[in-house]
Amino acid sequence: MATIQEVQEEIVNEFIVFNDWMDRYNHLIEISDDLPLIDGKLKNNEYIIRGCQSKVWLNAEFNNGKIKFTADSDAIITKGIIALLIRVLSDRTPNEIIDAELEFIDRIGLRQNLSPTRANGLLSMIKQVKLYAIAYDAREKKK
Amino acid sequence: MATIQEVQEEIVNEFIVFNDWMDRYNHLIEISDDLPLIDGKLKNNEYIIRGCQSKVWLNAEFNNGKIKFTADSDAIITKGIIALLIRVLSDRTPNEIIDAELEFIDRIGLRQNLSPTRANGLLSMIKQVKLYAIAYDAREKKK
Amino acid sequence: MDHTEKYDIEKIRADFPVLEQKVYNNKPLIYLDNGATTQKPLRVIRVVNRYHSELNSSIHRGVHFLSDQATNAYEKARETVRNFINAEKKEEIIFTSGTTGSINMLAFSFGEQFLEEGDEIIISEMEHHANIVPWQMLCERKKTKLKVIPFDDNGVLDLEVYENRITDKTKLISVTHISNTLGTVNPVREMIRIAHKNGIPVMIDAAQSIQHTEIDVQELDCDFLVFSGHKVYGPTGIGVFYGKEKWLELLPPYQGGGDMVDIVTFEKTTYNELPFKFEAGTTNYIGAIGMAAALEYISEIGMKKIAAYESDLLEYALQKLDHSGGITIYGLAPEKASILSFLIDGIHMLDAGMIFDKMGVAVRIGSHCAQPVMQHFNIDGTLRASVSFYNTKQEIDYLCKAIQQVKTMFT
Amino acid sequence: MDHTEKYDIEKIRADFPVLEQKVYNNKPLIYLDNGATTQKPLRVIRVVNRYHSELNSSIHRGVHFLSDQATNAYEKARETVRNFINAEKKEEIIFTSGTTGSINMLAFSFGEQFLEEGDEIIISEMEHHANIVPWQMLCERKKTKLKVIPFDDNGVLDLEVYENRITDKTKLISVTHISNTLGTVNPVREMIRIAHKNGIPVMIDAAQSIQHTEIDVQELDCDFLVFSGHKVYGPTGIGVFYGKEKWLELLPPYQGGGDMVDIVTFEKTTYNELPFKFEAGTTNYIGAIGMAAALEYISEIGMKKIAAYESDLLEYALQKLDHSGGITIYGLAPEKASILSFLIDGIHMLDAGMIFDKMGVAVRIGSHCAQPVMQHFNIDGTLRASVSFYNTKQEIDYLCKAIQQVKTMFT
Ligand SMILES: Cc1ncc(COP(=O)(O)O)c(C=O)c1O
Ligand SMILES: Cc1ncc(COP(=O)(O)O)c(C=O)c1O
Repeated sequence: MATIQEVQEEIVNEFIVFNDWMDRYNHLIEISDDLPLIDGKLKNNEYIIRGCQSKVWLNAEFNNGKIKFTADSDAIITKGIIALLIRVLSDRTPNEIIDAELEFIDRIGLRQNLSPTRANGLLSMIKQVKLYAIAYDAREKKK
Repeated sequence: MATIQEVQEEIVNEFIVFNDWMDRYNHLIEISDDLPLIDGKLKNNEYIIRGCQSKVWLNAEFNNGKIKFTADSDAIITKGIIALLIRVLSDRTPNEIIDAELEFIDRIGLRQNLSPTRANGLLSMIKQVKLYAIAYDAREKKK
Repeated sequence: MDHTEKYDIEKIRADFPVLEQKVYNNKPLIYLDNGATTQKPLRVIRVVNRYHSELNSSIHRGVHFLSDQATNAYEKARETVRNFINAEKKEEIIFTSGTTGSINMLAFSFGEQFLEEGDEIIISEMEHHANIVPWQMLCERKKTKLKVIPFDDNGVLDLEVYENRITDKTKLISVTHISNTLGTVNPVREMIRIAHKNGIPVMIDAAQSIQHTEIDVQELDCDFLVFSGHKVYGPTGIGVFYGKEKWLELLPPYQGGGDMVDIVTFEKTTYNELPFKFEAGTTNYIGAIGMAAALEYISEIGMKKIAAYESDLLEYALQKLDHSGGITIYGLAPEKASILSFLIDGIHMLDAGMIFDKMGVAVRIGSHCAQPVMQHFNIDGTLRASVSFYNTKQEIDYLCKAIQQVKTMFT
Repeated sequence: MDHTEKYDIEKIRADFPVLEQKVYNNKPLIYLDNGATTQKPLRVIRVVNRYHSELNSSIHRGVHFLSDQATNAYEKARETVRNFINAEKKEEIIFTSGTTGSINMLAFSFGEQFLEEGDEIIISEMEHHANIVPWQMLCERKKTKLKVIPFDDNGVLDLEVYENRITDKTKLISVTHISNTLGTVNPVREMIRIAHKNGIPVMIDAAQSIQHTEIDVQELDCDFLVFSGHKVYGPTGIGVFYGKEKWLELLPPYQGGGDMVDIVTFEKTTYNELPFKFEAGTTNYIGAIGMAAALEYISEIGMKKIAAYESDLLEYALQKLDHSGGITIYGLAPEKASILSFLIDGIHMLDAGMIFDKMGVAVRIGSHCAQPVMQHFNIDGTLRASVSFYNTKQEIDYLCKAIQQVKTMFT
C-alpha cells in the first residue's frame, strides 16, 4: 500500500494538470463520489462536525491496528475534499495519522478551505481525525 | 458713547499692528489690568463659570436700563479677553447685548479661544452674558 | 430607466479603487457583498490618510494647534451626521464603535433606568443578531421578556400581531428599518406611530437603510436610531447612536472613563453634558471624520438618486433571477431594497458560493447573523447578493452567468 | 549615553510625517503630547490605506477572496499582539475599541459573574478616570466598595497600605502600570504577587506602558491587561483586552451581536468560543491590522532600545527643568517613564499653555483625566510634557526656551 506521502503526491499530480479553477472543482465533484459514506444511521449530532456553512459527519473504526474513516457532507465540494483526505489517511495506523503533514491541500490550491473564514468544517474535521488517532493510540498503549 | 460696532473696530485696530503672537498676548496681558473686577466676596460658586482649565467669575448689575458687568479669572490671558468683552458689552441695554455679533474675537485671531477645545470658559461666558441680557430684558417687559 | 439618467456610473466607480481589483486568475472583482460592508471612496481614504499624516491629535482635551484642528473636525463630523439624518440637535448624535455598540449601549442604559421584572421589549422575527442578543442578555439580567413580531413568507411583518403584542408592560420597541437578509423595508413610520399611541419609545436599526434611503429622524419621529460607519462607505470601528435629547437626558451613561465625566472624586463623580456623557474615553475621532467624509460624498451624489438607481438594479436582478429558473428567492416584500437572498434549487449554498468566488463574484453565504429568519424558512442559510450604487447591470448579468455555471457543474 | 548609540533618530523621525508639520507662523511642531495620543508611522498609514483601497471586506463571515484576505490579516494581527505581550494563546487576545472599552468590559463581565453586595475592588489614587469611573458605576450597581491605594508626594504607591487594604472581601485589583500624570512606574509584578498570595486577580492598565516598556504578561503573571492602539502608534478606535484563558472562559460576554454567538433562537442563545465570545459585531479590523503594523514597527526598532532612549530623554528633561528654577515637578518617583508634569511657579497653566502653543510646543494642560491626583496636590492641573522615542533633546531645549518666554511675559 502506498504511503501517506505517496498518496499525497498522487493527488497533487492528478490536480496539477488543471490550470482552470473550474476544472479543479469539477474533479472534486467527481471525486466526491469516491467518499466511503458513513452509515446513514450515524448522521446525527453525535457524529457531526459543524462548520457555519456546511455539515460534515465523520466516523472512525479501529481494526487490526488501523483506522478506517467513513464520512459525508451536505456540500459536494466539501465531500470531494473529504474524499481526498480519507484517501490519504484511511487505513493507517494511529501513529501514521498523528504524524501526517497534510500538505497536499495547500499544494493543490485549496488552502483557503483551511482558513478560519472557510467555515466548511474542514479544519475541525482534520482536528477530529487526529483526535481519533490519538485516542486509539492511547487505548492501545493502555492495553 | 461709542457703539458696540465702533468699540469692536477700535479693538481690531489696536491689535492689527501686532504681527507676532507674543506681542498680541503681551497686549492682552496689559489689557487684563483694565478688567472691572468683580467684588471679591462674589468669587464663589454662584458666580463662577467653569471651563476645564481656568475659572471665570462674572457678575451683572442692572441700572437705568443698562447692564454693567464685572468679572475676574485666574488665568491672565483669559482675563485679558474678558476685559475686551466687557469693554464691548458693558454699559449697554439688554437688547444691544442680545443683538451683538462679537466678531472682533475672530478678527484679532482669538477664534481658537471660542472653540470647544479651548476650555477656558470664554464660550460659556459669552452665553452667560447673553443670558443675563435676556433675563433683564424679560424682567423689564413684565413690568 | 429615466431616473438613472445623468447617473455617471463610470465616474462613481472610479471613486472606489477596490472595484478595480482583480482576483484569482485576473478575474475582475464583482463585489456584491455590500450588506456586510461597503467599499470606501477616495475621499474617505484620503481624509483618513491626511489625519494620520498631518493632523492626528487627541481631541477635546488639548490646548494646542493639532488638538484644535482634530477637535473641530470631529465636532464638524457630528454636525455632518446631524444634518444627514436631520436630527434636531448636534447633542443628539453620539459616536460609538458601530451598530452593535450602539444597541448594546441602549440595552444597558435603558434597562438600568426603565426596566423592571416582568416588563416587555418587542423586536421582530427578522432582526440581525445585534438586535436580538443584547435584549436577550438584558432580559436575563433584568428578568424582562422579549416578544417577537412575526413575518409572513414574503418577509412582511404582521402589523396586526404587532399591535396585539403591545401591552402596558411594553417598555421599548426595537426594529430594523431594512432587513439584512430579506431586504424588506419595514413600515417603521407607521410602527412608530402605533408605539407612540401607546406611549412607547422606538429604536430603529438603520444599519441596512442609512446607505440606501433618505432618513429623516424628525419625520420618522423615532426615539433612537443606530447605524455603522463601515456600512455607509466609511471606516470600520465607528458608528452612530442617535437619541432624542429628552431620552438622552434621562438615560444613565453606559461606559465610564475620560471625557464623559465632569468632576471625579472617589466619593462622588458627576457626568458631563450631552453628547459627551455617552462618549467615554478617546473616541475613534479619525473614524468619525472619515465617516463624515463618506456621508458628504453620498449626499453630493444624492440619496434620492442613489435609491432610485439601486431600486432599478434590484428590480433588474430579481427579474433576471426569476427568468433563470430553478431559483428560490427569500424575501419578496413589495417594499424591498438592495438585498437579494436566494438558493439554487438542489445545490448547497457553499458549493455555489465557492464557484462564485473563483469567478470573482463576492456574495455572502450563510445565515447572515439572522438565524431566526433561517429557522422561519427551515433552511441553513442563503446566498446573499447585496447591491450598492456602484454596482452595474453587467455585474448582475455576470452573477447570472455564475449561477448558470453552478447549475451546469452540480446537476 | 552609550545605550543610545546607533539610534538613528533622523531615520525614525522621517517615518512620522506629522513631525514635519509647521504650525502658526511656520513654527516647527514640537509634539510633546504623546501621553494623550501618539503619532503614526508611515507603515501604519500605508497599511490602513492599502486595506481601504484594495482589501476591505467584512471578516469571518465571507467565503470570498477579499473576506479571506481581511480575515487572515485580522487573525495575523491577533497573533502579532499575542507575540508582542507574550501571551500564551492567541485566544487570550480580544480586540476592543480601546483601553476604556476594555476596562468597562471587565467591570461589567467580572461584576456580573463574581461580585456580590459588600465585595471590594482595589484601585490606586493615581488612576486615570478610565480605571476609576467604570468601577464606581459598577459599585453603585452591585453595592460593592471601591478601596484606594494612596501615593506619597513623590508619586510612589504605599505598598504597605496596599497589603492592608486587602481583605477576604477583595475580589479584584486594578492598577495602572505607569501613571499618565506622574509617570510613576508601579511595581506591578510585586503587587500581583501580593494579590495572588491572597487569591485575587489583577488587571493592569497598560495604556501608558505598552509604548514605553517591554511587557511580558506571562512573566508579570497579570490576569488581565488592557491598552489602546492609538497610544502605541496605531489607529484610533482599537484596543486590546488580554485575559488569561481560565478567566475568559468563566466571564460572561459583555456585548451581544454578530460573531459572538453560536446558535441564536428566541428561546435560547449559545455563545461562540474564545476569543469571539467577546468580539460582538463587526470589529474594527482595519484598526487591528493597523495596530499590528505599529507593534511590528516598534518591535523592529526594539522596545529595550526605545525604553533606554526615552529614559535618557526624560532624565535630560528633568535636569533641564530643575536648572531652570521656579518650576514645581509633580511626580518624582525613582521609577519613572515618559511623563513630565509640572507648573511654573505663580503662573496659571492655561497662560503657559497658550504661549507654548503659539511657539509650536504641544503639551497637555489640565487634570489629564486624573482629578484625584490633582486633589492630592490640591491643584487644578498641570502642564504635561510626555516624550516618545521620536522626540529629541533639541525639542526639550526648545520647551525650556518656551518656559523662559512664559516667565518673561507673566512676571
Ligand atoms: C493610564 C491610562 N488609562 C486609560 C486611558 C484611557 O485610554 P483611552 O482614552 O484610549 O480609552 C489613558 C489615556 O487616556 C491612560 O493614560
Ligand atoms: C440590520 C443590521 N443590524 C446590525 C448590524 C450589525 O452591524 P455592525 O456589525 O456594524 O455592528 C448589521 C450588520 O452586520 C445589520 O445588517
